Amino acid sequence: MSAILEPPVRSEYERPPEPLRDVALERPLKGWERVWQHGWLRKGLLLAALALLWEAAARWQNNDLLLPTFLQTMRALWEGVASGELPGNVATSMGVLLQGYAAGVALAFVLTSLAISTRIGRDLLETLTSMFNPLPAIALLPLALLWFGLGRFSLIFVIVHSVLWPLALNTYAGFRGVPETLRMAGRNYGLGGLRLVLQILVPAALPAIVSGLKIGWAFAWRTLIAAELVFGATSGKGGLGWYIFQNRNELYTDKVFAGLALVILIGLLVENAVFRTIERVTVQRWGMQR
Amino acid sequence: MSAILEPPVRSEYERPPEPLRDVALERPLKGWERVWQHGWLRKGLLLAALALLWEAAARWQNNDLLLPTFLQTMRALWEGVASGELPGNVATSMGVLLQGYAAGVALAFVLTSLAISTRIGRDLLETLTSMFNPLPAIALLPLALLWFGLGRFSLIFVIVHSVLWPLALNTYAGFRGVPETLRMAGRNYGLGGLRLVLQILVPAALPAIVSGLKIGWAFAWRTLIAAELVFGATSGKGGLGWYIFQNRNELYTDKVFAGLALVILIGLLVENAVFRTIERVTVQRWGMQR
Amino acid sequence: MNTRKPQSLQVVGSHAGLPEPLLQVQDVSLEYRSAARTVRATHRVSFDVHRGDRFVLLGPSGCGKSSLLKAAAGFIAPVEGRIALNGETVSGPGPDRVVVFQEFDQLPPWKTVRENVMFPLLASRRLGRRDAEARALHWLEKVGLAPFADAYPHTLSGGMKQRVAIARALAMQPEVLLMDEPFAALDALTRRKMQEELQLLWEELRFTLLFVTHSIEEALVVGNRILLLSPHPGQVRAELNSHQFNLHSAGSDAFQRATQRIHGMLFDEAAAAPAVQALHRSAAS
Amino acid sequence: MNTRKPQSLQVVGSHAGLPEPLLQVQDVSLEYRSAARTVRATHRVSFDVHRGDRFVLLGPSGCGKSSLLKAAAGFIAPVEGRIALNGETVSGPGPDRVVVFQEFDQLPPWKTVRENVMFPLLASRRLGRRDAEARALHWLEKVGLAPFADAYPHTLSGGMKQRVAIARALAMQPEVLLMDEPFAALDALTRRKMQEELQLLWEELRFTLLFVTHSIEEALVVGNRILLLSPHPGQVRAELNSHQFNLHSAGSDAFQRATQRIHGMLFDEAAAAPAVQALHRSAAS
Amino acid sequence: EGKIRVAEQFGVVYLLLNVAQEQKLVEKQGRKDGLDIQVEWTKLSGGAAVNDALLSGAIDIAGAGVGPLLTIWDRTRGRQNVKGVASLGNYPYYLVSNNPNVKTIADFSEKDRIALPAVTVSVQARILQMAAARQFGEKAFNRFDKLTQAVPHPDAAAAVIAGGTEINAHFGNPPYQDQELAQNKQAHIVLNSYEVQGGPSSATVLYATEKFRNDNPKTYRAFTAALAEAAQFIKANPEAAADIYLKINKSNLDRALLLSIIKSPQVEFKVAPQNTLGLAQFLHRVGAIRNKPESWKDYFFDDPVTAGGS
Ligand SMILES: Nc1ncnc2c1ncn2[C@@H]1O[C@H](COP(=O)(O)OP(=O)(O)OP(=O)(O)O)[C@@H](O)[C@H]1O
Ligand SMILES: Nc1ncnc2c1ncn2[C@@H]1O[C@H](COP(=O)(O)OP(=O)(O)OP(=O)(O)O)[C@@H](O)[C@H]1O
Ligand SMILES: [Mg+2]
Ligand SMILES: [Mg+2]
Repeated sequence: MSAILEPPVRSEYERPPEPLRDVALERPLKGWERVWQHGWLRKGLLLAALALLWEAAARWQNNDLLLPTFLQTMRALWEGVASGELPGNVATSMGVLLQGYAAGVALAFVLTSLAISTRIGRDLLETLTSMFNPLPAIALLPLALLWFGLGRFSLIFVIVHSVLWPLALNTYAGFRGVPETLRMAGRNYGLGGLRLVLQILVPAALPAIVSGLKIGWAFAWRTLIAAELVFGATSGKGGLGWYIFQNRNELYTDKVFAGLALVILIGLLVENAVFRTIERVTVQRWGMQR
Repeated sequence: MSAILEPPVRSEYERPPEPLRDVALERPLKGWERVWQHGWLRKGLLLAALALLWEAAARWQNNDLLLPTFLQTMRALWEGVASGELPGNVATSMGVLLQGYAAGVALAFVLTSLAISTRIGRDLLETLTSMFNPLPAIALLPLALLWFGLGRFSLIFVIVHSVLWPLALNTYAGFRGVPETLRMAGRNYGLGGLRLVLQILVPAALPAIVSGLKIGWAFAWRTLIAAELVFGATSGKGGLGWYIFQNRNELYTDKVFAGLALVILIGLLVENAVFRTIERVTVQRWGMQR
Repeated sequence: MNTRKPQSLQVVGSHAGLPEPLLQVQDVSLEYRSAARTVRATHRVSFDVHRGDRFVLLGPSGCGKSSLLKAAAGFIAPVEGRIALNGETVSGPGPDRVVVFQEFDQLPPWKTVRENVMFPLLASRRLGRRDAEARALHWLEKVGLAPFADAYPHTLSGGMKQRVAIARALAMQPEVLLMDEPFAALDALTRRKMQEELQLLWEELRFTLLFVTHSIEEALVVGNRILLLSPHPGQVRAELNSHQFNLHSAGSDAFQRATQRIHGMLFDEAAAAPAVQALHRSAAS
Repeated sequence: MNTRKPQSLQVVGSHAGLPEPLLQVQDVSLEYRSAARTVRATHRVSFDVHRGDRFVLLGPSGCGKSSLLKAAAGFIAPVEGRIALNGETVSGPGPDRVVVFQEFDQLPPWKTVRENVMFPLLASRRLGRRDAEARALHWLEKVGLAPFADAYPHTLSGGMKQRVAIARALAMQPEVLLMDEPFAALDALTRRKMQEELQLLWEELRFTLLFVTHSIEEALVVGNRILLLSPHPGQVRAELNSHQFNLHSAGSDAFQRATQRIHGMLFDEAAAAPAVQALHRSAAS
Repeated sequence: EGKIRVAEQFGVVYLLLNVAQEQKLVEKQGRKDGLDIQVEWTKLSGGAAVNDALLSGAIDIAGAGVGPLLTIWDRTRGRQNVKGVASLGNYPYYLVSNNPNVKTIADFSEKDRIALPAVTVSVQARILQMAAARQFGEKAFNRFDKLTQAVPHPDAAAAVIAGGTEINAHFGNPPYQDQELAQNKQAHIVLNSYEVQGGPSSATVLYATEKFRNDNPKTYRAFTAALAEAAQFIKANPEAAADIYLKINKSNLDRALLLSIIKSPQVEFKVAPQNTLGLAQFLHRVGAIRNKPESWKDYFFDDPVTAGGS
């Protein structure tokens, strides 16, 4: 063996164990690190950039009946909010939306729980989802009319339709991806049926469920706005969708965009206040998602 | 120590190792086990039950302008297919749909790849998704018209809108949930950037991506049908959405349902022929999903 | 210290005069099925575990130890043969047989270390929240993780995760405890401490232990009876006594001889020659 | 057989006359940050790994061995101090330092066993597909998994998974090999066989090995130099030579003495007394 | 010059355009002027989509109700200056109910629901408001608004024909109103738009931007001439017109019903707008449009073919 390839023999040494003095083993993060981590600043800058882009594009197009500028939209938004018209509409829409969303989430939970525990439930979920998920809400309108009549129940029906399937799909995929060992650990402690679902499957599949909830939320809005405009409004007592539709018909495009901007704002608010918080205190804290 | 609590001392024994003769260590599953596993039978029965339910409900309602029976619908479907009218419409829709879907998938891929590799990309994805995802397609119509004019590009634009966000959301959540060890293994072999995404993140996040693809597919259909109905037909060349709309206008409810049934059938076909197959040869085979 | 010589070998164990065993495994074959093929993990394995036994499954990697343990826990149904607990066929898992799995991901990541240890106590409705918490802290202390009671599993090292799983199982004080290589990820001292704790708990509660290990020494030290399995697919190679050894016998001649003998039985003598020689030498030195 | 006595201890190692080390770890502190708090894993650890070293990190569970290995691999950046490879600060991972992780989930589940072993060879563009396949089969043979070449990882036992990871790393024939308790899940014979294969490969290629273990015996057998770490947060306790021991020294007196000495240094003498006594006894028997 | 893109919506009220398309009348009129005109016909649904298309320059001529024309005229005044090109004829709108207790609008009660294409803003809703204003005083113009409900025509028609839903009245347009009357014996007319507007009046109109008209005078002229010719053709050959409708729209509509609509004495095919100022001024009074129209010529281009409008 050549000398070069043989690692050198060094002398041994020993260090007496000594207590740590000069560092805290655990120290809280500094203030600004926290702020930067939350990223309000970064997202705020991004939003400002997008607003600028919008303003520029709209000025360049110079066709404010089709694309009003950011500032015009904000003015219309401000007037709408100040006059109390928009808040009223938002409240109406929100009420229906939350009911539909809650019902959709509950139904998705029932369906996926069935699917995870029985074979026929699984077939049912897979079949129903692939059948009904591609159906547009307008297709359900006659049925809704027939079964629920006019008004909020029909709206809730179509919202459930748009929340249920994507959420069920995602939740079910999440359930199926739960590591076998975790599932076994739960069953080992005597958990089964609903308790297994609630105490093991749901938390373990939470990343998938949360993105299902986000998608469901977004599609509930989309559907609500489209549906309110088709048959949601009785005598002007409509929600945000109705507000948008009416102003669009009357070519008050700035108000249309104000309505849409409100949808965007609510979307941002819910994303950051609700979903981000859920993620932060759950999956991120648990190390299940970066 | 009491005698009862002490386990008995038994005699030792030894068995000479002997070769296995009477069993094959690995044997293929029996034919019927395979068939039952595929579950065509079970799903077929389920579909038959649903059809029966429909027929019964429709007969009981006895209001075929709002809800035709299953048999009436099948007759209309058969006539539509035989006359070549439906296949033509489906072909038109499918062309646009596939283009929009492909574009949406590609864009989602780009966005999430950016998001996973840079902090600003991540902020961008989160912000854009929570802003645009809740916007209904009609909100984009004026912009689509302004930028793309009438015709297929505007349709593709709104389809992209409905595929991109949910798919990006799911893919991104999937990427973030990839186990740290796997990610480190990939980086250890010199993978980075796009290669890391393609060779580690995409396969590891495949369950989430596939359910994103399913949701995207379904919402592409929903949007296409709703949008075709607004965009109608140029020079008489409409798609399935237009077919449904026109027959609805003429109160041929059985044809409307025939069109919808076709959407359902295509949904079932794609689910079982495409998505199930993808799942079977990937995530299920790899033991990532039950 | 107990160092009497192993009894002479018999070809088949006799049941004459023995009490009814707690866990009976009779001619059990286990198989894994996938869409395309079936893999046999163990082939016609039989053994009896009596009340109070510290029964060890020992065999080379991939011989089906974990599979047997999972079958006894009720997670895998045998394709052949029968597993009975207290005379009744095992039909599913339950909190009467607490399992420590081999995998590191057996801790729900959404529960802190403390909550993880409390979890089975609460889930099986064995204790109230306060008592469960006290019991959890007691056992976390024993495995040296009290300072990490509020940490989440993903912030622990491999060995720490495994210690949480051990604490969780011991806290349950089950009648039957099934452990799958629980100490594999632990350093010598921690491992020894764990073995001692297990021993102490057994002396106090006299539960029945089914213990999987790949270490001959650990098998001899922990168990009172050892089932040797042949390589894949696992078949019974021998069943031996080891009640004569305990935590302090590690260096004794009898211990060394037993080690060699098991080594010879487990691994084909010819192939294993150098390793066995090395052991011979170390025993003789 | 090499059984010369360990050299007398010095309090601090001297660098005089030594060649430039391959891997330099200087006053490295490692920390894990979460949203709310920061945990220090190691505190001002320094050591030098020379070309051709089989350098062992030894310490109790949770002392930061894995963290140090990951830092050397470039996955964790030190908050204090510097890690240099060939004189250049380590800034990220790369295929020049192949890692075997401690976790079982390091195998991409979507690749068969064979593809898993081929993966880094192809990913790092080191070999073509045909050569990679041949090399993979060669190493799968060595770890005894040739019959499972086409199986997917989820159908393997814990020890088998770990062997795939070992085969994958060895097939890379890297200049620097980083292994984190690679043999913990293996039975005695398989473990020994793996140690032998590692030894043979080292003799052939003279790569540099950084090896984490919790077993004192394994440290002495595998390594030529051992870094002892104190419990959490890891600090350097001592650095010792072990080039005098090899796979066949297991039973020798010098080996037993070295074992005891390390044991004493690692664990507070008083607390560890019974264990050490047991070892004394076994060594004396 | 030489290219024109026309957008229509669904329904019998666009028959004039269908005839012009089928008979290639625009091309024919263009050739008279020595111009080869390329015509592109597009179907859109909904006044909003039509307006968007027009304003974005995706189409040149838009077809919609009188209401949307007045709105877009009001909003684009001083900018794009959208104005009416021609009328597509006079059609009556019926408010049909299948509730035997409702004979006149005064009989509507809390339990009744009137379906409209869009609450408060559609032409039907405006006419209902005009009727209410006339019967119960200007201040009570929105008296029935709370009974109205936005439902697309076909669904509303299906509901009125089949019964069994809350919707028991529909202020629709042809052919739905005629189908309702034909297929449900209970269905009867409660209100006729002609009564409210004081005689036959234009229902559907075409409009364009000033820029298009100025840039393409010849094409524009050819188009309006073609419309006039189409009106003549329908008056002369109602049967042929019905067949053209069925063919162009690939429609399955009952031919006899269609023919009865075309031949109905209430329906008149003419290009000059008729009786639109009343509605326009009402819209101004209730604040729907800001500019007060003094004459129909404010919101129609002044062309020979539309001369004599009102
Ligand atoms: N989920 C599975 N699907 C298919 N085959 C499996 C599965 N788990 C284990 N096997 C096969 O069963 C055999 C026994 O596996 P088992 O996990 O019981 O081994 P083991 O004795 O615990 O090994 P180790 O000591 O390495 O953990 C192995 O050959 C393995 O290939
Ligand atoms: N991802 C992490 N986040 C936060 N803390 C961590 C993380 N990983 C490890 N730690 C902490 O760092 C310390 C050292 O962990 P490390 O995994 O390096 O230990 P180890 O020496 O490899 O132990 P073992 O032998 O048990 O594997 C532990 O106290 C642990 O709590
Ligand atoms: Mg195992
Ligand atoms: Mg470690």
